[in-house]
Amino acid sequence: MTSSTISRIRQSQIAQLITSGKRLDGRGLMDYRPIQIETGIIEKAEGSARVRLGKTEVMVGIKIEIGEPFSDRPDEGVLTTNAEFVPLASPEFEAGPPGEDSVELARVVDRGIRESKAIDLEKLCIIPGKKVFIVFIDIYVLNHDGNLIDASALAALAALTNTKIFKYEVKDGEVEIKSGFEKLPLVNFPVAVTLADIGGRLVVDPWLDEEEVMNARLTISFDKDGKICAMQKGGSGTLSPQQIIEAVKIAKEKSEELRRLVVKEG
Amino acid sequence: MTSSTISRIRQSQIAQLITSGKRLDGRGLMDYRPIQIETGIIEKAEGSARVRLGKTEVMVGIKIEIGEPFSDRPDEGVLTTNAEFVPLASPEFEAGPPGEDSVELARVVDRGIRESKAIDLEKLCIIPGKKVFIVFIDIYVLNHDGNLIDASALAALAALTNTKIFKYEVKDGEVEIKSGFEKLPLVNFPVAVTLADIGGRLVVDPWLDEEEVMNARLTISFDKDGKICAMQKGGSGTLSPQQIIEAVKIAKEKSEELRRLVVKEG
Amino acid sequence: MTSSTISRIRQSQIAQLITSGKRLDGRGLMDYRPIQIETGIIEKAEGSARVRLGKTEVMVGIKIEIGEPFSDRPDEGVLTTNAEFVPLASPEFEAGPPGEDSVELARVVDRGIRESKAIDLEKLCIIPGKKVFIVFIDIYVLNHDGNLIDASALAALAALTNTKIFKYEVKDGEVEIKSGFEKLPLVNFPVAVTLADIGGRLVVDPWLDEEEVMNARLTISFDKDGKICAMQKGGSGTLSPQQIIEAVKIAKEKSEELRRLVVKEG
Amino acid sequence: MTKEVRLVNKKGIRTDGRKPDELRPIKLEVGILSNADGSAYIEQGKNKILAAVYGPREVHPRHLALPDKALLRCRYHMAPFSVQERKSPAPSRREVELSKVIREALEPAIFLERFPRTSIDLFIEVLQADGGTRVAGITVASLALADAGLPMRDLVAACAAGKADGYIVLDLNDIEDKEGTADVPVAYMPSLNAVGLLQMDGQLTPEEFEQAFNLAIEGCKRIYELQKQALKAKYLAIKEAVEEAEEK
Amino acid sequence: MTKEVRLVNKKGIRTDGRKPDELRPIKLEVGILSNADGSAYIEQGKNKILAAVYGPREVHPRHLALPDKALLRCRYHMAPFSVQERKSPAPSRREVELSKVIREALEPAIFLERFPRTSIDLFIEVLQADGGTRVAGITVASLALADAGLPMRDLVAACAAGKADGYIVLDLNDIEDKEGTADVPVAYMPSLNAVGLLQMDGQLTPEEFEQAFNLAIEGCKRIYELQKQALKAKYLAIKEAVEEAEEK
Amino acid sequence: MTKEVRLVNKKGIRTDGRKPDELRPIKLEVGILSNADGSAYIEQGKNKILAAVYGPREVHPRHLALPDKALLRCRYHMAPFSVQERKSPAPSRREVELSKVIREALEPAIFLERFPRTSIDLFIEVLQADGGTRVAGITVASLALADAGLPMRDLVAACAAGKADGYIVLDLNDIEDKEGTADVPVAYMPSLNAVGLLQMDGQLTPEEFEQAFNLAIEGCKRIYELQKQALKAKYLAIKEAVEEAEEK
Repeated sequence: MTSSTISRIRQSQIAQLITSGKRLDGRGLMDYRPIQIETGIIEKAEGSARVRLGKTEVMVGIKIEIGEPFSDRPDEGVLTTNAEFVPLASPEFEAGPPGEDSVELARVVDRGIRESKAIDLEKLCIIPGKKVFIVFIDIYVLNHDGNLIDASALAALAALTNTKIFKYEVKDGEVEIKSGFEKLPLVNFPVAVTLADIGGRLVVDPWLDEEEVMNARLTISFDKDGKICAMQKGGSGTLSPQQIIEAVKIAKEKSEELRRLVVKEG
Repeated sequence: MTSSTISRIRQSQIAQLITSGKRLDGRGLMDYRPIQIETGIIEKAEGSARVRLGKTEVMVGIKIEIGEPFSDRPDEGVLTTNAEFVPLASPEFEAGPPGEDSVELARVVDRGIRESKAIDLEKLCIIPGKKVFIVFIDIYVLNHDGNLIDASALAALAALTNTKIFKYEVKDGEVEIKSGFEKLPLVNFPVAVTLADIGGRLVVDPWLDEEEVMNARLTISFDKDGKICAMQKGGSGTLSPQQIIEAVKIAKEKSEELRRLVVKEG
Repeated sequence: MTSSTISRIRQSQIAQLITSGKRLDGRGLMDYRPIQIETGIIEKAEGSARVRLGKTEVMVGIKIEIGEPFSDRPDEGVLTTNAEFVPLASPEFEAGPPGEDSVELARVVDRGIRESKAIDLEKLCIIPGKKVFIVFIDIYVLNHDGNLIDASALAALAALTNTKIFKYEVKDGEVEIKSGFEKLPLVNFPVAVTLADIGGRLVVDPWLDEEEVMNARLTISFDKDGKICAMQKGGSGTLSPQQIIEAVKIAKEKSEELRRLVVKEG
Repeated sequence: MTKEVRLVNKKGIRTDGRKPDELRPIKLEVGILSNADGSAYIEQGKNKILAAVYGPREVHPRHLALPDKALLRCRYHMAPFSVQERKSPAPSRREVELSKVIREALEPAIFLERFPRTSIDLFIEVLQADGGTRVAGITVASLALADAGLPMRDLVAACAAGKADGYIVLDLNDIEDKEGTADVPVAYMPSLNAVGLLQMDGQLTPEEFEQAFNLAIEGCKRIYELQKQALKAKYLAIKEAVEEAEEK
Repeated sequence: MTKEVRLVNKKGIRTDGRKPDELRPIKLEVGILSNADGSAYIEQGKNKILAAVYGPREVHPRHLALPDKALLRCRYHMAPFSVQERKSPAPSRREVELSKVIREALEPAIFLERFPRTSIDLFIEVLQADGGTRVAGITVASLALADAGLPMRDLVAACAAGKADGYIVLDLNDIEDKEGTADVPVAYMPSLNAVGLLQMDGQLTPEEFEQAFNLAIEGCKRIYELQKQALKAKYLAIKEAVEEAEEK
Repeated sequence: MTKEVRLVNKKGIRTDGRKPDELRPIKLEVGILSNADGSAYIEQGKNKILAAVYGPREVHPRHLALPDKALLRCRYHMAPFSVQERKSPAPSRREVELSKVIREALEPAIFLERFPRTSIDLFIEVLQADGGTRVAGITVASLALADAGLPMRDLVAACAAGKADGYIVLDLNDIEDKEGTADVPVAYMPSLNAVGLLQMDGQLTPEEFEQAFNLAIEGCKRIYELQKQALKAKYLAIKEAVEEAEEK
């Protein structure tokens, strides 16, 4: 992602337009690209969703398994988030163990879900200290055209709203799977909003070419009550304190728009 | 193996000879190289064999350990096959984790044994769902001069015929090893036969120089009852449907010859 | 470490001086560099020490955890020694899994402790066959200026003298941690002494520039009773039998000096 | 094979309602990812598989480049959520083997010699697995290669046949694959009459094998027609888009 | 957060005796490792962290070299004995992420364009962790970069603020980090008024965030003064040593 | 050492019938693998070990090449089936260490400076382990190097001595290695009077060490004679084969 795959001319064009309040793809500075959300597309997964954000395309699958709790949280289920930059998504992606960009993506999405307490993990305890549900959130990037964080956070939330857990009974310390499903106890709805500083101005939802030009980005996740639950500055540049305060205000508003796309009573 | 270590001249020589029904090393198209089989050479292994197929040399060691069954097969032992291309066997082999060629070799040999149900895995169950015997088949290539699959399958079969399992008793859910051994419950005798298409003609048992010239290869494993239990086409060329049907006929006959080298009442 | 980071001229200067009984840094052939030992510097570790040997600086941290014993030693605690050549210690060190030099370092230090039976491992058994204490000795090289083995062995010994284990009770097969600590049962005090052959003469405690010039090195570990408990020849040259016998005599004497720095009643 | 599962009923009908020689419903789409040089998507039964091609492009690392032809690389990979029990994202031995045999099935279809010193990188991602992913993967990969504009000797169509409950059946689904008697995946180039992939596991007499093999070839031919339709549909769509643009 | 832990008492005093807006005791040392081109050491509360810089030097492997500036690489790493439960020496996902955000916080401070085709390698080793290691790591790394003689736009000072028991508090310690409501680590270059690192986890209203963020900036400014003192002390020591040497 | 095991009986006879200063039966074969440039095989007690040499050849990766001499690389490796409990094929830390000390024992024997910019790759495969594999590995590797036609200063003979049940014993077998008091493996070049490998573990007084060390050197000298015989046998065989060929 460090290599400049777009020309210098195009770069300065993008930056210049933005200083005059316009974007190369015609959007306003505060506009997201068109968003399409589909859920339940992978029948074998306990939950799934695909989000298209412009040409960026991300799939999230949720798998639920029975495993052991962490020793310091014996009566809580376990949440684990993983992101794969599969090489079909971009000429820049390579097969192999996750690099720093996919680790960061997974951890930022995870943080939004975890810190907003979106999943009631105590309800995922089966036998305290022994057996709990493990929720695997697998983020699968299918086409990378910028702003993977917002697309992935949205896909993760959509997939979680759509997740079912098999019913079970505990008999003599053994777990028996029963037929039928229950909904995942999802109690909060975190949404991530990313802004980029390009030439000193903030824009939301940077696409790939803008990411190559941007100075820095800031992701802010809001929960359903309008509280911030995660933030992440990225990129090799800096932001001013004033920009950060402004970004919080913009992101709060945008997060509500995004949440309404997934949750009816946002 | 993709690098041409033999000259173009030699390559065309090999191919031309074959079209006239001859081979550079004097064999007929349907002749195997001389085969030597020794068993029981590694006293510390539960079973072992060394096969020399011309200059190709393969050793197989069998280790038996107690472990857990797969959750979907609680009352069966576990079979696991691994192949090491140790770097002393060829200038082309490198130390490190198994590459695609050794993974393919292990899996093709494994498939022949598994699909012919050669080992009665149910007899390897000790305590259902808890403890079973794990059979490790380790293929160790010592000198690579072509047709590793047939040599390895033969060495694996010879080593299995020679494998003993320690006696045991179950007391209060614990396994106690007793003195003495029993034979591994081996109930079928799969044998692999590999043919190569060189210049449109089929030959059996290609040696290394022929493998570099060949268009494609086809391995067919037969069990003791004359049933096919595994097939694998290899190489970057193609075969015609007619060649495939012909290959099956040849391989059936050859498999019986090979089996007689290992099993008396083949 | 194979690359010559010092000039040929300096190399021959070092070697020539030594043949005339002198060293470039002013030391006598049988002198160690100044040694500084601090213990208990990492409060979160069960034991810790930092050793400065001239400009060489090594830290050792001891962590104690509860785990399973080895199946062939069901009533003994487990000792495990690891060495990290963290890249801040030398321009030659690289991040990544341990290379052969750090594996050798860890194993030589480990051998001295293990073979002298320094830790009474039987006292670290909690429930035979089920639960024992695992002692992790982590060697952390902070600045590499030669003779890492002696510095690390000394730091490990100092850290072990300083190690405490939490008290516990076994109730119904479960281990309960109680407040308070006991001393690690340390019953021997092994010390390593390394000599280098430079130009046919033996010197103790080679620094980095001498290590680049040396023919070979020999490390000899002595326990508190004057018995040898580990030896390791290193380097791509050879030693004569006479040198080896001489080295043992020198090392015995030096080991007593070193031990007195750590243990009062050495 | 521990439990008795009935795969074909007395009327010769399979668990999903098909006759023995019937393919599952197949949906093919070409050119669906914007970054890849070529891409395609297949649904075959509940299989959902994406393929993408990058190249011909510079080879990394460079010493792998071949002087006389393009280097074809292939990665067959399953998403963690594509199967019942979550799959670790690290490549399994099965994925390593399938990547190899798929590459060997497709290599003879491409004029690699026209692009020396380059690489053609093919990625197959199984989003949902339902039996027969390797053959569906070849079918869709072949379309992605064509979509990338690579000159090809023929399209590669792939299909499995096998044996279940005594019947020779076409295009095995997940349960037939796991509980059936044998599985014979085949990749075939109809206009060249050439087989690029052939594997088998299970137990078949030589006669049964011949039957199953011929049925698989027949399946390949039917899939080949679907592949050609999908490519035509794509290029018709492009043509229309271009013409519309010109009219404006 | 399963147990109720009291982090700030009725008098507004924290578990370690500090007031809400008070920093922990900080000790800084510059130039303490002989092999590195630059190095520094920090103690902040019970945090004990070393940083070392090698470079500008030749890049390995060479193809990573950048034509127009130095390549800054950063490794944040925790010693196995630095935390309560032994940490495996292999880098965790947390360490991978922190290495990235720390690099991105320091990169804008260095005139990298003056050293094209070289690498500057920064290593941060946490010897003991006590909450806030990433910000303490940036503070000490910034000194190591300066000690290496690299031309810098400004020193980078870093500090966290957060919320615990309803209070907005500065410089969270280990228990406040784990049991508190929110944590906002910030890296800041005072003379440029520029924020290079900003993260947050927990729950804060926008108003609370603004308070915490401003407090963190205030903390950075105080730490900045300590950084400058530490550098001065180092250079005074050198000056004295040189003068002494000259007198002899 | 938890159980009492009697290693030397009252008559001074060891568990395998040997006297304290007696070697195990040794069988050596030279030139037994067709692909390697040099190869050899040893049986010593129940040890069964193969060694093969490739080179001097081009170094991969190239940046490892040395300007003034050949790069000697050595891999000591145990087959999974060579020991009682199956060994994972991935190299253990023990194997990493032994590969290093074996290389350092053999390096001084070869005129590496005659082959600058090349590599000499030595592979030792333990097919069955029975105590003393590192020394038997050096003995057989030395023959493989000679078989590869590499110019050598001397053959390297290797042997261990140690202490068991109060006796200083030569050439420890598996049980003596595990249950004995001490083990001293030595590699020695007799005509140069030079020790290339020396390790020790266990407990020995300096006097006992000297005894054991001298006994090991004595063992090396006897093995050296066997090595020379094996090489002669090989070259006699070749000579005969050549002469026979000429007669025809």
